[in-house]
Amino acid sequence: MIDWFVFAVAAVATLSGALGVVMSTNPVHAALMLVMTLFSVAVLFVAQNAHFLAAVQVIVYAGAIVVLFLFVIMLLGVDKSEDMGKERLRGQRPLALVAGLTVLGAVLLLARSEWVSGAQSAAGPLGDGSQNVEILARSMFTRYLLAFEITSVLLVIAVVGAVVLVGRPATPDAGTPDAGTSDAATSDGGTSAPATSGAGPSDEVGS
Amino acid sequence: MKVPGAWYLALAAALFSIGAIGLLVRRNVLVMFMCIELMLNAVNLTFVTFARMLDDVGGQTAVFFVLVVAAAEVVVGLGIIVSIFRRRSGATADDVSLLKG
Amino acid sequence: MLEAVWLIPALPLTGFVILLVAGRRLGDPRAGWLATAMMAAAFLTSVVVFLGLVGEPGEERVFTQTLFPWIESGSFHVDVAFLVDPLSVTMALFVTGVGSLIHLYAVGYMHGDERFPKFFVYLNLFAFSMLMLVLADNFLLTFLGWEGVGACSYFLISFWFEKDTAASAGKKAFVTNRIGDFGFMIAMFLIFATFGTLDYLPALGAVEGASEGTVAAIGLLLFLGAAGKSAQLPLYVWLPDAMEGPTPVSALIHAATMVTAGVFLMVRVNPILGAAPEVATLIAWVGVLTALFAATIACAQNDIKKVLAYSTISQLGYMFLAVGSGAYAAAIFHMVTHAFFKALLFLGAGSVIHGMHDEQDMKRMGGLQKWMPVTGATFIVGWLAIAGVPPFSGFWSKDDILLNAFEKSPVLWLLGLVTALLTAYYMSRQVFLVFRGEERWKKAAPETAPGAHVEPDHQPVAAGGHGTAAAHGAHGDFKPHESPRSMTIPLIVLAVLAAVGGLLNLPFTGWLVLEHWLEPVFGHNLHHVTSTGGTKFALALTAVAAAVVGVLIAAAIYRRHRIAESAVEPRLLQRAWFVDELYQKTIAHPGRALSQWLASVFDAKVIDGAVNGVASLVRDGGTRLRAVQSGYVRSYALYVALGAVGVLLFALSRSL
Amino acid sequence: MAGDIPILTLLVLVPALGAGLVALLPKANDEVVGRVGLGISLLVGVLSLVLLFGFDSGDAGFQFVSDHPWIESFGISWKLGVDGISLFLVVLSGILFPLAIAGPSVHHDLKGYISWMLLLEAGCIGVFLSLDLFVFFLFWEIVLVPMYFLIGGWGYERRVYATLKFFIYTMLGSALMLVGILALVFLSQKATGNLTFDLVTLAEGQSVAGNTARWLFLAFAASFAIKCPIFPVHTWLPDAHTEAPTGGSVILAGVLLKLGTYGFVRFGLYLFPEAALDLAPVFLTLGVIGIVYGALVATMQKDLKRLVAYSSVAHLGFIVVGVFGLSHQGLQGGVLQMVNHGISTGALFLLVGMIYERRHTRLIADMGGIQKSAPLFAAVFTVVMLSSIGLPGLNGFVGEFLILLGTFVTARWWVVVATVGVILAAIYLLWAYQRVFHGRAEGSNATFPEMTMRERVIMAPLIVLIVGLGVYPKPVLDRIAPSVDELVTHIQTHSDLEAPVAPSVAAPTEEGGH
Repeated sequence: MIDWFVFAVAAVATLSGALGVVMSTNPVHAALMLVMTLFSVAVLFVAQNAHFLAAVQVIVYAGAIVVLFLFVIMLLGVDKSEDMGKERLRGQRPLALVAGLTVLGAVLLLARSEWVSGAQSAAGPLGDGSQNVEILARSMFTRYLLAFEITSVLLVIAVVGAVVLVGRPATPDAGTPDAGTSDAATSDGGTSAPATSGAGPSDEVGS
Repeated sequence: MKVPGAWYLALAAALFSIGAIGLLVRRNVLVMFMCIELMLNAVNLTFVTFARMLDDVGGQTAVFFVLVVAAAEVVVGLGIIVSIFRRRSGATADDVSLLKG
Repeated sequence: MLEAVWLIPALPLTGFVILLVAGRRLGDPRAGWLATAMMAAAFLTSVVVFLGLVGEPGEERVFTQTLFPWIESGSFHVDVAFLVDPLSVTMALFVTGVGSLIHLYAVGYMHGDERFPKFFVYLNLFAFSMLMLVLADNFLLTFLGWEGVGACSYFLISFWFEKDTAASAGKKAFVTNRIGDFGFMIAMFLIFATFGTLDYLPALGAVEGASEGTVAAIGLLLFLGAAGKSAQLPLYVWLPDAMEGPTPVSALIHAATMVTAGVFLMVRVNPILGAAPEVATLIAWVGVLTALFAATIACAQNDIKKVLAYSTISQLGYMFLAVGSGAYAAAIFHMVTHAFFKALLFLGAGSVIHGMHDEQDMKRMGGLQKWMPVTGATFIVGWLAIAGVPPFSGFWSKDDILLNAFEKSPVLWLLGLVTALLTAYYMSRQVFLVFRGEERWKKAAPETAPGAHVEPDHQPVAAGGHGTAAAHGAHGDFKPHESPRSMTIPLIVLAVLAAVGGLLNLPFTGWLVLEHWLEPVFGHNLHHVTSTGGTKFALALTAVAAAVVGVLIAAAIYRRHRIAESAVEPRLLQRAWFVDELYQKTIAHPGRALSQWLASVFDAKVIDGAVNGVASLVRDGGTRLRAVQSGYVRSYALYVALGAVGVLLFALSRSL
Repeated sequence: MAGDIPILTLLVLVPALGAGLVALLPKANDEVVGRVGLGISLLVGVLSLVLLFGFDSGDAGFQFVSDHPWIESFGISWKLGVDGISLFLVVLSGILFPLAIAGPSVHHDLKGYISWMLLLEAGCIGVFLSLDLFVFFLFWEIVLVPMYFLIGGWGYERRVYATLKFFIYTMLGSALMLVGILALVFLSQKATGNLTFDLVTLAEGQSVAGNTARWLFLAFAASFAIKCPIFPVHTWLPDAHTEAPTGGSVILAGVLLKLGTYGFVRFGLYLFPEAALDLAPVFLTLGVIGIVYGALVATMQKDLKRLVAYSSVAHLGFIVVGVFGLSHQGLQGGVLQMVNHGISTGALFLLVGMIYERRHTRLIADMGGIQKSAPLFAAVFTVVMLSSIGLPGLNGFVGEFLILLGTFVTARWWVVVATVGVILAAIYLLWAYQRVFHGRAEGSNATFPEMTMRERVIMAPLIVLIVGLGVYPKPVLDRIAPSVDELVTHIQTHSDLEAPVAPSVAAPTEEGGH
C-alpha cells in the first residue's frame, strides 16, 4: 500500500514539475521545477531498489547540473521576455502537441499488456537491492569496463570543449558578429582573374 | 505490494512527451535544455524499471552512462549558449537561423 | 619517255613548294620567272611524253604509272597513279602550253602588286591541281585535282581580298562548285558500289554490263559535277562574279583550263554517256540552252571582262552540246581552240585594262587601236576566231560541233546557229566599243558613262593591286599605253595559235588529225559524221552567214548608230535575266532564314530550352523545398519528432 | 616490341603521377611549373610514339596487354590493351596535350591548370586503353573532373553555367552507362556463372540478346551519344567550347569528343552487335541530322568559337554515320576521322585562341581584313579550314570520303543527305573566313600581330599532320584495318549483318534503286 502511495505522490510531483518546466516564463522557476522532477524521479528510483542511482541522481542532477543551469542563467541575466502567447513558427504548437500525444498514445498502445518481452538477467541478476552498489560496481568494472573508460575520455573532452567555447577570443573585435569568419578572406595574391577551383554550382542554370 | 512496472513505464512515457512538447514549444534556449533533461530522465526511469522487471543489472548501468553523457552534454551545451550570448545578447532559439537554405 | 609523266605535275608542285618557302625572298619579278620556268618545263615534259606516246602503235597508246597507294580500305583501293592516253596528253599539252603563256603574261601584269610572289604560289598550285585532274588514273585522283583547282580558284578570285566583292565572289565560286562536287561524290560512291573500283579503265570497261538505270544515275550525277565546274545552267552564276580576280586568272582558270574540266570529265567517261543515251541528250540540251542563254546576256554587258565571262559560259555550252551529240573529239577540239582565242581575248582585255589604268567599262573606252596597236591587232584575231569567220580556228571547231548537233537534232543545230550569230554580234560590239569609234575616255568620266542603266554592282571597281587607282576621275589627262613586252609576247603567240589552231582538225576536208589521234579513247562511242559533203558544206555556209550577219548588225548599231544603244541593251539582259536575284530570293534568303531560325529559335529555345527547362524545373522545386530549411532549430526538432512519430506509427501498424 | 616495360600502364601512370608532382611544386615559380608540365606531357607523347612504332600492324587483336587482378572477388582486373582502333587515339592524345599545355598562355594559377591537364590526359588515355569495363568506367568518370575545373577555373564569362551544364549532362549519361555495365556483368554471370568485367570475355560470350541487349546498348549509347555529342543532346558542347580556355577547347574537341565515338566502336558495337545493327537506322538518322543541322546552325553563329563548336557537331555526325554504316570502309574512315577531326579542330581552336589573345574578342563582327597584316596566320588558318571542309589532299577528306563511301554501300539514302553537309561545311567556314580575314582592316585589326615563333612551332606539327595524312594516309589505314576487319567479322558472326557482296569488275551487280 505504501508503495502505491509513494508512487502516486512521486508521479504527481514528477509530472507537475515537468509541466512547470515547460510552462513557466521565468527560467529560474523552470529550473526549480526541474529540481522537483529530478527529486521525484530519484524517489521512484529508490522505490525500485536503485539506491545508488537515486543518490547519483540527486548529487549529479539536482546538485551539479541544475546548479550549473542556474549559474548560467545568473551569468546571462534572467530573460523573461519570452511571450508564451505568441508562436512565430506556423503550425509549430499544434504539431508539437500532436507529435507528443501521439508518441504517448502509440507507446501505450504498443505496450498494451506486454510491457517486457526480453530475456531475464541477460547482463547478470540485480538481486533484491541489498547489494545494489556492489553489484553495479562489479558490472561496471568488469563487463562494461571499456565503456566506463570511454566515458572518462568523454568527460575530459567535454571539459576541454567547454573551456575553449567559453574562453574569450583573442581578436580585438570579439563580440561583433562574424568576427571569426572575417579573416577567411585572406590575401590571395591579388589575382583579379577568375576564381580558381570550380566556383561551385550557382543558381545560374536555366537563366 | 510492489507497484507494477507498467505504471512506471506509462509515467515515463508521459514525462517524455511533456519534455518533447516543451522542447518544441519553448523558445528560451535554457528551458529547451531543461526539457531535454526531462526526456533523458524519462528514459532513465524506463531503464531502471526494465532493470527491475527483468532483474538485470544492465539497465542500471545504462542509466549510469546516460547520466555521465548528460553531464557532458550540459557542459558543452551551456558553453555554446554562453558563447552565443556573448555575440548577441538576449537570443532565443528563433533569433539564430544561419542554416536557412 | 612515258615514264616522265610524273614530272608534269611534279614540276609546278616543286615551284609551289619553293615559292611557298622562299617566295618573298625571291620577290618581284623573280618569283614569277621561277613559276613560269616550272610551267615551261612541264610543257616540255608534256611534249616529250606526247612524242613517246606517238611512238606507240595506235591501239596501245594507253599507259599507266603508279606512284604510291593513296587510300586503301578493305576492298577499296586507290593509287596515286597517272593514266597516259591521247586524251590526257592532249589536255596536259594545252594546259601547260597555255598555262606557260599566261604565267609569262602575269609576270608583267602583276608587276608592282604587293602580293606578287603569293600570286605565283597560287598559280603554280593551280597548275599542279589541273594536271592531276587531267592525268589521273582514277576518279578520286581526278577529284583531288578537281577540288584543288576549285580551292585555287577561290584563292585567286579573292586575291584582292580587301574588296568585299572579290571576297564574296571567291566564296560564291567555291560554294557553287561544291554543289557540283556533291554530284561528283555521290557518283563516285555509286561507281564503287556498282563496279567495285574507282579506276577509270576497269570501271569504264565494265559499264556495258551494268544496269541502265545505275549507269544513267552515274552519268547524271557526274554531269551535275561537270555543270558546277564548267558553269552550265543552272550553276553558272559564279563565273561572271569570278571576274573579280586578276585578269591572268580569268584567262587561265576561268576561260582556258579549269572551266573546261567538266567537259574533260564528260569526255573521259564517254562509255557511260554511250550507255545512257538519255543523259547524253539531256547534256546536249543543257549545253545548247546555256550557250544561248549566256550569249543573250553577253550582248548587254558593259564590263569588258563580264562580256568575255558570259561568252565563256556560252562557248562551254557548245562543248557540252558536242559531248551530248557524241562528238567528243569536236568537244576537245573546241576546248583547245577556245583556250587559244579566249585566253587571247582575256589577256587582250587585261592589257586594255592595264593600259587604261584599271578601267573596265567599255563605254568609257573607244579608239584604242591607235594607242595599243599590238593589243588591238591580236584582239581582232581573237574576235574573228570566236565569231567563226574562216579560216580562223573558231570556225572549224564550231562548225564541227554544229554539224554533229545537226545530226543529233536539227533543233539543237538551230539553237546553236542562233548562238553563233549572237556570238558574232556581241564580240563585234566589244571590238567596236573598245578599239574603234571615238575616244570616249578623253571626256570627263561622268558625262560619257551611260549611268542611267548601269547598276551599281556592275560599275567598274578599282583593282586594288596596281596602286594607280588615283588615276580615276582624271581620264582626260592620261593616255592609254601599250603593255610591256612580257605581256604582248603571249598575246602574239596566242594570236598565231588562234588563227591557225584549226589545222588540228579540219572537218569536211578529211584532215582530222585530232579526231584520229583521240579515237582510241572513244572507240565506238564516238559519233561519226554521216552527212554527205553537200550537207556539210551547206551547214558551214549557213554558219558563216550567221557570223557575218551578227557582225553587220553590231556594226550597224555600234559603228553607224542606226539604232540607239540603249534599245538593244535592255535592263533584263544587263542584269542577266535576274537569275542572281532569283537565287537570292528562292535559295539564299530562305536558307538563311532557316538557319537563323534553327540557330536562334530551335536550338536555343527548343533543344537547349528543354535542357534548361529541366534545370529550372529542378531549381523551382528546390526553391519550394528550401522553405523547409528555415534555419530554426525548433522546426528541425519538430521534423525529428514527426519522423519519430512516423517510425512509431509504422511499428504500431506492423504490430496491430 | 617494347620488351618487358609495361608501356600502357606507364602511359596512364606517367601523366597521373605527373599531375601530382606538378601539384607539389611551389606555386610562385611559373616557369619551372610550365617546364615540368610540358616535359611530362612530352614524355607521354614520346611514350605514345614508342607504342606507335612498336605496334605490330598485322595483328588484329589487342597488343601490349597488361592484365593484373585488382578486385578479384568482383572479377575486376587492371587490364589495358591497344589495337588499331585505339592506337591512333592514344597517339593523338600524346600529340595534342603538349600543344594544348604549351600553346595558349594561362593568366593565373598555371600550376593548377597544368595539374588538371595532366590528370585529364591520364583519364583520356586510360579510357582508350582499358579493356575492363570497371576500369573503363573509372577513367570515363575521372575525365569529367579535370574538365570541370578547367572550364570553371580558367574559362570566360559564362564559365560557371557552361561547366555545370557540361558536368551534369555527361554525368546523366554516365549514370545510365553504369547501370548498363552492372546489368551486363550480372546478366552474363547468370548465364555463364562467371563474374567478370573483362571486355573481351563479355563480348565473345554474347550472353545477352534480344530486347535486353537493345536496352543495354541504349544505356551505353546514352552516355556515348552525349559525349559525342549526337543531335539532340549536343547543346552542352557549344557552351562548354565557348567558355573553356583555349587549351581546354583543344582537348575537348580533339580528344574528349572522341571518347563518345570510340565508345560506340569499342563497346557499343563489340558488346552488342545485334542491337547495334537493329538500332543502326536510328543512329544513322541522328548522325545525318547532326551533319546538316550542325552546319546550318554554325552558319549563323556570331561567336567564332561557337561556330567551330557547331562544326564539330556536324563532323562528329559524319563519324557516327561511318560507325553505324557497319561497313569496313565506313568504320575505318570513322576511326581515321576521329584522329583527323582531333587534329584539324584542335588546330582551329588553337588559332581562335590566338586571335582572342590578340583581339580579346571572339565575335566575328569585330574582326575583318586580318589577312592583310598577318598573311602567315591567314595561310595557316586557311589550310586548317580547308582540312575541316574536307579538301582532297588534306587529312579531313580521306576519313570523310571513306565514311561516305563505305556507308553508301549499306545505307545509301542516308549518305546522299549526309553529303549535303560537304556543301554546307564550305558555306559556314568560308563565310566566317571572309568576315574575319577578308575585307578592309580597321582599328586594331589593321595592326593584328603576325604569328610569333612560339605559335609557329606549335602549329607546325599540326600542319605537317594535316598535309601528311591527306597525301599518304596508308600507314595509318594499314594499322587500323586488321582490327576493323575483325570487328566487322565479329558483328557479322553475331548478327544478321551480311558480308557485303564485293562488287567486282568481272561481275557487276545489280544495284538498282534509281
